[in-house]
Amino acid sequence: MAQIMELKEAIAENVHDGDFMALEGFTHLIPHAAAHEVLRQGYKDLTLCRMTPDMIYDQFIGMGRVKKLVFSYAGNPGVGLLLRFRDAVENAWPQALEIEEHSHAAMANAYEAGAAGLPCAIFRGYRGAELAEVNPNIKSILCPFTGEKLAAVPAINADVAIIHAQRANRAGDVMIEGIIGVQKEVVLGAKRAIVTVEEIVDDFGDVSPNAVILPGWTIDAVVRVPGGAHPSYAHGYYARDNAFYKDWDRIARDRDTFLQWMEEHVINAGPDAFGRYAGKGSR
Amino acid sequence: MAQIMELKEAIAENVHDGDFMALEGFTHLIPHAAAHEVLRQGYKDLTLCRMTPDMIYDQFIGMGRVKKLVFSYAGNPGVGLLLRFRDAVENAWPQALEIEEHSHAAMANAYEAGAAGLPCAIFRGYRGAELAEVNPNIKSILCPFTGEKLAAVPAINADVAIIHAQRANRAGDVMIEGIIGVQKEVVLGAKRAIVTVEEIVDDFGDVSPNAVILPGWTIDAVVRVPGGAHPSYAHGYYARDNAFYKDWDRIARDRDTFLQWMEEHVINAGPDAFGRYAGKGSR
Amino acid sequence: MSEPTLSEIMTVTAARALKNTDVCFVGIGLPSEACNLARLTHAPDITLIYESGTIGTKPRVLPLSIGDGELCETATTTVSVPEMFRYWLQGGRITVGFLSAAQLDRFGNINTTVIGDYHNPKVRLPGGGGAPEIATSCGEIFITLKHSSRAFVDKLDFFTSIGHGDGPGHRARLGITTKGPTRLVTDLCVMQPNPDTCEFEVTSLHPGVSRQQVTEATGWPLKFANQVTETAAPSDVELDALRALKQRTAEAHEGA
Amino acid sequence: MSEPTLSEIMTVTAARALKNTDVCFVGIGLPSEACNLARLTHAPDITLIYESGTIGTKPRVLPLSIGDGELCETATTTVSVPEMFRYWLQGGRITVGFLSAAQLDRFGNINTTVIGDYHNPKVRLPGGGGAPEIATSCGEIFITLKHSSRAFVDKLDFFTSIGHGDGPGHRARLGITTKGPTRLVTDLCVMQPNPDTCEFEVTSLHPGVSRQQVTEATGWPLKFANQVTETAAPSDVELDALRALKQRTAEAHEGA
Repeated sequence: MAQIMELKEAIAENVHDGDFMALEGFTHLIPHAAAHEVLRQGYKDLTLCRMTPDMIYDQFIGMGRVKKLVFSYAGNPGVGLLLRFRDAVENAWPQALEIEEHSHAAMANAYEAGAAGLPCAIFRGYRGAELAEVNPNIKSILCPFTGEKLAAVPAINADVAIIHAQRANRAGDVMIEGIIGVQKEVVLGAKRAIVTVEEIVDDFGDVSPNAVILPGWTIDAVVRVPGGAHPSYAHGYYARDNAFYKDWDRIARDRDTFLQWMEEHVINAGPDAFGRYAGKGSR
Repeated sequence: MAQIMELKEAIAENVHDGDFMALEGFTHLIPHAAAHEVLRQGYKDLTLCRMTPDMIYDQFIGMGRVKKLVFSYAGNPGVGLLLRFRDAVENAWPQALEIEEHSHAAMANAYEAGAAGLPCAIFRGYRGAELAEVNPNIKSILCPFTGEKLAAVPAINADVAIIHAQRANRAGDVMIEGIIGVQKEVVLGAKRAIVTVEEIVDDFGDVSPNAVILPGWTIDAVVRVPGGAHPSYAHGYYARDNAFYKDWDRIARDRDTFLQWMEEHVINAGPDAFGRYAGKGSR
Repeated sequence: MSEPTLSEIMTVTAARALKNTDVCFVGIGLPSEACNLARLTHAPDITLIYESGTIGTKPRVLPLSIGDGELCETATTTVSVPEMFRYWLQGGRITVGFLSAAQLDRFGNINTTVIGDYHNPKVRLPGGGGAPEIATSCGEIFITLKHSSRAFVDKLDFFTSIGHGDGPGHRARLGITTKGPTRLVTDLCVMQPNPDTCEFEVTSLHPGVSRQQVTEATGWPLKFANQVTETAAPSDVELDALRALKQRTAEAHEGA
Repeated sequence: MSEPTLSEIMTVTAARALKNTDVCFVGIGLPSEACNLARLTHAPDITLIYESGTIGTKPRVLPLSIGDGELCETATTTVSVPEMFRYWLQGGRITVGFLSAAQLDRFGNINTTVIGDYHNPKVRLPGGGGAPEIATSCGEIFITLKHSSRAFVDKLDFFTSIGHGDGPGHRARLGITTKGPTRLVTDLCVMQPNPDTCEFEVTSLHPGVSRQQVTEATGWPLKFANQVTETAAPSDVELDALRALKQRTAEAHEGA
């Protein structure tokens, strides 16, 4: 049952060293503020799972908190490579990084299977793709009706899932709108779930009966963090800060620049820093 | 690409004798007007597929149009048994009826697999259930990661799907709201799809970006039939006619009463007969 | 207020088995009546889920079907039917599945498919619907139906959904990890599975009901628990809530 | 209007390959530019789909990422990512997948994963993302990228997604029923697979480009079709639309 609480407390209660952790949001609603709090609290040996590790995991990797990364596209979307990730894979800096790499289709299906309580997902995939030869977690089954060979991957069930959403109500129900990615799946598939939101409202008002809503009893902690997705965005609240994504390429290129930036903007900052990016109704 | 057309023409162009046909709508938005037009045009030897055959298929069965029925719950929900279906199964009246029977979970998964272009669906089901012994289309696979035995059923891909929805726009995009059942899945899984709607509007206005919308290019024919779901209902338009569902028990109990009712209300009627049940905004 | 009928005692007693924190997958008919009564009395925050996709629904009147508009209009959210069966039922999120039956055996196995032979039935019933997977995916199962020797049979004509199968260990052998039927409420008594044999035995008799009455209405050699209590009578609050609910429902269904 | 650059000819030529009736799965970068140009010129009704879940999107400016807000705000509908990959891509509803590449071989196989050894890479690239299944699920594949011998290689370092594999019949042997890459547009030429060998060969040269220039920018022994035409130059309308799109995009991304 969702407790409405402060970010510090939500992370402290639900994250542990060595956790299998998934921070999701497909370009949209990436939980940057929550990620920063996890970094501040110093958790390490994490196995991080995310379709697009992106800037948010580049920070964990560059800070040496990640043992293993499960992913399907490790770029800075539209900008270029993910430079702290590169440094870890190519040079083991600041430490070696174990990787489990999939295609988007595989991970989307694996999250779906995780939410559905199945041990694995099947799909028509990986045909002629070399990943199937380097990742032992890609197997296959034969359709018992047609004999067709289909790819199989294990379901994703994180120890803790963290997402960002637009709104929660007082009961802790969470509503998500726009590019909804795998938000529902990662929460329903996880043992524990934290949701940061732009606003907590009395009720959602006159929304569609089919609005994407996670009932409060599927969530452990709901935290109000206005602007908490920045530099990602919140549909209906504020736009993606594309200029910042471009700038990340410069920040992450050099180890010292990166560490200084992290010290100043993450380690010595707090969730309030995100407040200035919040903006109801702006794009 | 959806053509906006008249009901008569939509059915004539897309339905054929012997088709594997699925008219869906889980209690809500059942396409009764379209079903009546199919009956009027006299198609026979149909294989009918539907989770809850309900009154709508009771009519096809009683009129002798059905060769085979694929289903998971053949009752008059909340009222009792489905009497024309019973008469066909128990007494082969007016003709023998072949059946393929599943659980709801199996059929929901099979529709999902049909939409997803897979040959089969897997799920944790049918454990200790005798249906698995009488239905050869229930098989199993072993999870290649855990060894767990999971049930498998073939995907459902109808020759023609028919659904009812609230609204279409001029481009033939269709919007569905409320209890959405397997509407999206049956359309995306079918070779051809017909959608009857309460209204055709210029645009959907300010709806959620995640509203359930089937783009026009996934549909063959869109037909305006106000009240076309009666005695089922259309969320936001008119309520379920529960009294009529109760009355169906009386109508369908006797073969002659049934045939007379069909003659009067279906064979010698037209889609306009549904207009009087339409009602924007009423429940 | 008039005395409660046995039917009313059945519904009230079934409702009492539900907790405020339960997430309940609701079958239509008697289960729906009991679940909504629980919500309107001691369990206001109970989450009721109907297989039509409606989650956290709070209908003012009882739905006739599993997908009446009222269920959607009062729900927290409404999802597609595939999502309902995949994420919510199979996902293991349901604490209690509440079922009824046409035939039931001593192990809580259920038949709602046929009377007679499957391929040549005497009476063709509706079939399982959601029951086969409800019976295995929910944390535990409550069953409610009226007592009669036609319903409480020695041997099922068809095995629609599993209860305790042929007894201890059967569920586990099939890879089922949930509890199965833990409580059966009829219009005569409450029954619970014997911890050693898994066979349903009477644990409480409704006020004024005799052992003989129950035994005669049961098609198998009925057993009674070592301690058989009397079912606590419905309170005025419960009875009032139930009668008002049924009254509202009758009016709404006539007026439709 | 100033003369078109080779980059502009590339985008215009890539855009022309798309039809008004196509349903196109759009990769970010050059493919997105070409697809939106097609939509803004000769193919106003083309359906553009981005893997973020946005279906029928009509962005006013080019998105920087695959999930910019503009894509959702202008879409017919936005679905979840699992639904996107299951119902829309795997469901066989896409006529054209439009990809780019880091490395490409003569059979249109693509590498976007690593330069060097997978387990000990010289350069770790982003990886496949949606490409492995886009390459096999779409009706056909168009590819666009700039010509260079570093990109057009004799042998891929990693086989991220399949084109024609090792030649005729390879896709069929893997159970793939779609066409694979049918068209490759670079900043120097247009290439199409030879119907007998499946090897990409030059079918048209952009205005002012010589055979030698293309051969030198290609890392495998390049072949030319029997008939090599000159790529039709961009029209003023096309060029105008492209330049305005890029101008709007630059302004929007700076201002963000």
